[in-house]
Amino acid sequence: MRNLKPIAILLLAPVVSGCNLVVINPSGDIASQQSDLIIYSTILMLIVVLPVMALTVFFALKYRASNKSAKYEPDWYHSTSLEIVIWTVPMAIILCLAGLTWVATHRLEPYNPLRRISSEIPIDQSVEPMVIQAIAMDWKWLFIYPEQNIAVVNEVAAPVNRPVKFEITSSTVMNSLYIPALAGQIYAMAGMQTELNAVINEEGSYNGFSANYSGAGFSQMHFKFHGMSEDGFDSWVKNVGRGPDDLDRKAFLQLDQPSIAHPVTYYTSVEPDLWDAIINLCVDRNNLCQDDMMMVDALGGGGIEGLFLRNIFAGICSSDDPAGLLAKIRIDREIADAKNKAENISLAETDINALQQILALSRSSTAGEESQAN
Amino acid sequence: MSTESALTSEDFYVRETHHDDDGEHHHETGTMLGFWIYLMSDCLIFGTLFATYAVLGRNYAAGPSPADLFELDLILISTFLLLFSSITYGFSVLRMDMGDLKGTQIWLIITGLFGAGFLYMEVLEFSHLWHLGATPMASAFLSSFYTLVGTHGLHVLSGCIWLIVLLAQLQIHGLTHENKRRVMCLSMFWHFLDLIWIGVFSFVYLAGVLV
Amino acid sequence: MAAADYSRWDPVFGKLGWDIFPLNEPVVVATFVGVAVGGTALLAALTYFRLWGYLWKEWFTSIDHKKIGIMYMVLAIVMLVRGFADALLMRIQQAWTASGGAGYLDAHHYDQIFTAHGMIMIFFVAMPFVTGLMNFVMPLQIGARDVAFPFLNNFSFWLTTSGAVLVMISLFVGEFATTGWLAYPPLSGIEFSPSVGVDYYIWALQIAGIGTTLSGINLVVTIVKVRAPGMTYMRMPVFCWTTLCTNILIVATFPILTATLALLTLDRYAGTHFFTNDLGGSPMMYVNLIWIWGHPEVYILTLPIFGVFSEVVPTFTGKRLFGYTSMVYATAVITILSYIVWLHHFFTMGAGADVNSFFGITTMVISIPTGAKIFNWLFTLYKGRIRFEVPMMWTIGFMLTFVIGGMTGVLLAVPPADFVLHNSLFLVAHFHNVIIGGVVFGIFAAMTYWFPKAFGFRLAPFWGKVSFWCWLIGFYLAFMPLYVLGLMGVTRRLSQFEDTIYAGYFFVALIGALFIAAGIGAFLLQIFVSIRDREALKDTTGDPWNGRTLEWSTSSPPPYYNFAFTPRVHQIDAWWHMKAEGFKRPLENFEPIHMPKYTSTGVILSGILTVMGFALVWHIWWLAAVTFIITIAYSIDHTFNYDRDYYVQPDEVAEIEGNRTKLLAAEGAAQ
Amino acid sequence: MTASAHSNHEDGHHGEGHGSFKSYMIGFVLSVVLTVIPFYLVMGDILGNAIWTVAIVFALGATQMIVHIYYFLHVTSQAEEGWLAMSIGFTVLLVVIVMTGSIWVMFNLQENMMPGHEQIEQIRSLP
Repeated sequence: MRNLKPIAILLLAPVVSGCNLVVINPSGDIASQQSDLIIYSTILMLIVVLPVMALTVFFALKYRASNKSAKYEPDWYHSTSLEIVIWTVPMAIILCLAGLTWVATHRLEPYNPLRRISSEIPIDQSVEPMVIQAIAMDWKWLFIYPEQNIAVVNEVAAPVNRPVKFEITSSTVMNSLYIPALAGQIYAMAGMQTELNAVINEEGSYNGFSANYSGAGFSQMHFKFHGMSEDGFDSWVKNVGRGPDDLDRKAFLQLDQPSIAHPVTYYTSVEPDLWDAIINLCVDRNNLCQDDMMMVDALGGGGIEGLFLRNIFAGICSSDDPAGLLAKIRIDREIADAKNKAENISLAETDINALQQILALSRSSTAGEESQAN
Repeated sequence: MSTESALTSEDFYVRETHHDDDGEHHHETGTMLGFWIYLMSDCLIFGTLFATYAVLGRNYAAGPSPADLFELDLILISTFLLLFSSITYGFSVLRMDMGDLKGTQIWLIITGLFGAGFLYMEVLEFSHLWHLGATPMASAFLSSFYTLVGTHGLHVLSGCIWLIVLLAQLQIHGLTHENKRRVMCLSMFWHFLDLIWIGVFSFVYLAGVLV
Repeated sequence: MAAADYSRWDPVFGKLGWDIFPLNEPVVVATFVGVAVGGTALLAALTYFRLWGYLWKEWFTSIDHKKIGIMYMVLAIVMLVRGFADALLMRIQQAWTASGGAGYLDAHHYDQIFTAHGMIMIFFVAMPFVTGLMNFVMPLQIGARDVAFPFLNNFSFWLTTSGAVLVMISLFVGEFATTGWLAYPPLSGIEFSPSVGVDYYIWALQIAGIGTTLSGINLVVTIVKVRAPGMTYMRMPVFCWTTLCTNILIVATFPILTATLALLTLDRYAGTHFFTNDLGGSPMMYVNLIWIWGHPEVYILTLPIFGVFSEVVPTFTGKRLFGYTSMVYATAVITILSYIVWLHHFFTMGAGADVNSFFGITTMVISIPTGAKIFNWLFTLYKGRIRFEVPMMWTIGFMLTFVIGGMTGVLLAVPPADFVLHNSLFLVAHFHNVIIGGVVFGIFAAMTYWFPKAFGFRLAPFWGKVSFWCWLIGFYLAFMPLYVLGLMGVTRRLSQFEDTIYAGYFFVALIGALFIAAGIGAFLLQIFVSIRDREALKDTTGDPWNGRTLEWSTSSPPPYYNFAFTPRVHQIDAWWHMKAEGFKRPLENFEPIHMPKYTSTGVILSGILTVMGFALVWHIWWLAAVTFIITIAYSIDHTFNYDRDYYVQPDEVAEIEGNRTKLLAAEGAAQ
Repeated sequence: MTASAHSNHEDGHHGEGHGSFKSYMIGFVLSVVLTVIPFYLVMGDILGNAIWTVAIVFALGATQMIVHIYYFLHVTSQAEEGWLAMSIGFTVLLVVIVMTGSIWVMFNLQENMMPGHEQIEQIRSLP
């Protein structure tokens, strides 16, 4: 595979002399495999495309009206053998390509852990990939390093030949995290978490950006990705750690305000559950976290009262017995509801505090039962 | 091919020597097919709404689920109202085939009343839910529920309006060729709505309450 | 742009206010002045030459499929100029900023331009072009007097125009969407796009989309019901086959677009949660649904064009189409397959490998029937006698260009490759390669080919050739650099660049765009020159190219009833067969012809709907309600009109046909 | 298959295209039965097994749709040269593609990306 690359670059050279075709000649192993695939598929297709183009030109010239020596057969319009060739040759090529696609797609699935560091270096399966959490915001990228407990806006770095796992989300509209030298892109969406496993093989400073249009500041929504030596990375982390501010919920909400061409900003430390709050859209504590909401939904919904009192379900997803907890909350609320109906009071006016007390009680009792069971 | 080589110019065009209303006639069969194809396209609108409900219908946003909201006995009544309206429309068509204008109209009116009854039930259900606070704005499930069922309701409403217009046309012009065709078009529309409703009560109400 | 206040609302004027006019955008103001001056001049000229009555009586209210077809083409050409102006603005901006300049468009304006460019080019250029073409050609090819529902045809056209008018209004009143041409939520939701731009987008598409659906129903029924006797399905010209499949696709996909946009509308207007980030909504569902419509849409545009080439190639090679049957099957297979590939537009959204590779492979499978088509044209050339008239030049240009687009398309269908190419300029280059190299080239071939049939004189070939070469060179100059830029990792929809290494490529692309501008100019000049020299270019025979299908059997332009007698068909290439058998036109014993009457209902209804769309965009509820009620009432009123057709008397037919006989005789004497 | 204007004179004029009293009544009775059973199964919770009940409800619903198409809409393989049957077949195919495709795609996406997905799956897999 690798030896095809120079040929391809040579072929393209007249057109592209002097430019850096980062997609064809990247520095990360995943992107390299993807570019190999591009070259392979192109060659496969050229088997059909080149003859077709050549024949078009040849027939067009040969059978031009002014060339009286060429044969003219107005009634020749069918040939079974030719039809078979017409259908089977493309079919055969597409069959090969389909096989290639199936294998490559499964091999290069961005959620899967890496299979190798590069074509020369095998992977040490015991090494956990370094996690980088990427958040697309209006209009900048925030990167959180949970292991290092730092955060950076519009800059990101990773040590060379160390597997990296990006966890990607958005605090706003759809974006797409794309560092062409490293690996293909993947969408960033609010309330969702996509993943990208990749590795950078060469030191250097590479372009990264959002590839999916996201509004006014989209053109400036780019950053530098640094491939560094282990030492270089360590000192970079230290340097970031010297940044002036902590990234807590308040700082995040401030950062979340739309801004264009946001300068590179370092954060000394990160509030522990901030990432969870971000992907669950509950940095603002007034919102019920998505995972809690989905847990309630999976258990059959929160009932009509849930419309007004969503927040009583906070934390249900991480509790040990969500179903039991929900059942308790709902029974208690049914009692409250019956009372309400009797007193003809609308639910919206129910005393939230009272219900939250019930909730606190039932939580402590579940916890109590669990501890007894243990 | 050998027989065709003996063709004369006369064989290459048609002389329409027979009856007058020929063009009109073939126009008409086109109308039924055209209307049918329209119904098929409408079916895909519903298909999209069903798909949306299938995907988003369990996103209650920690709010109420179908089991909390739907009252199946009322839905059963609605279903029967629509089913009765289907058979009464059928009777109307049978009357029309006999050339009985009055009978056609009477059965059409009965059909319209059943349709109106169905609409009344739906309005009742929606306003009940709305007062509970289960509005379309409350969760994706409710958004897709109201939209799917409401779109069907809007179709029934337009069917009822069409029915009134058709009654007027029957009153003015009688059972003419064109009016018969219109009765048949509305018939297809009406039965089609009943067909969609089968999907709605199975997929939204019955399955919704269960899952 | 000084942001207008779109949160304001007034019961009478809705969101309208004095600050909505983009007076601080010099480009828009200059355009407005140009449009105002040009428009006033045009209106004055129409008034001066007393053309209003003529236009109204003979064109606007016409239910003649040929005139409606021509009006679609005119609409498409006008909108092509608008859409292309947008393209040129973008090319200038990118060439400028890529070379280190600041550019002349701010992000807000630039974002509107690319959104409008994409939306206009697809919905109001390519769609009217193919719809107009199908409208004009297909009934003639199947030997019909008109389409199945002539009034509906007129109404569909005006609905499409109504959508186009709304988009054009957005240029000067308020603003257009800044979301990209498919308006992905949540960006297009009310939270992130509170202005009226997306509302213009929605209502323009809804109104035009209903028109498209109706037109689709109409043309399907026409083919099924109104074919001439003897015209079995397997004797239909391939263009009719592709028209049939295209319209089946239209009928079966535009409802999905309508429903999806309706859900987006509800999100924006009623606060529902289909595609929002919170309360259970899923923006991904919008992306999923819009592409279930979007991919078949690609084939709605390209299938008729495949039909065009299947007509042009046999005519100019003087040879029956190679592999008619496999052409028909290929068309049918593409129709079905186009429904199971939609996910390839969002491989990068995070689906698993099974899903991605399934949709990748189905996508590749489509290239098999498409490839078969290319081979069929290729072997029609083989042992033919090729006349390089302008339509044939477009065809050869198409065959050479389209295969490149097809190849890059298959490349994008490989999910891991798509991960690095998606959303890049490579993708932009790919679909322009397919749309320009396929659809646009095909449209120009078709316009040159059928122009003499429509107007009775040919287009002057010289300017046609100039236009062809400008387009061809312009296309390669404009889009090959974009392929390279895509491989350099440049993403699309950027208005600013951080470094200048891309400058050269963007500059070449700009030169290419200027070439294309020259190509459009040459085309317009060609029309002008041809009208000037129409006497010299006159086609009296009705069959200027030695054609093979029925439309060439009648006069140019055809009489409004198309055929004095309905043709009877005995084999494929009916007209070729008639000529081979020494067919002579019947000259007497004409019969009454049953024809529909012209009606103004379509124009008026669409006008009211345009106002309704405008009212909905600006939240002027009372006006929306009033226009809605008027629409319903007027439609009901229309159903009470039973007097819709009449009979053309034999005397009139005899007179028209007699004139043609004289013309043909004079032509024969002159030779 | 010539769609000439001169064939099918009878189509759409006389009773046979519109069904008879008997056929309407058969359709009606079948519909009533096919409506009552699913409501009875669900409202009375007869089977006690949600999955089976849903399957039966859907099967009966589909059957009733076919009953309606045949007895009320009078779609047969001959009507309108088979175009009615063909178009409804095509539409059903597309609706199936849209629905199953959307469900497959969307649930695959959610499975990959939903926060808290693992916990929720655990809950779902409990008896």
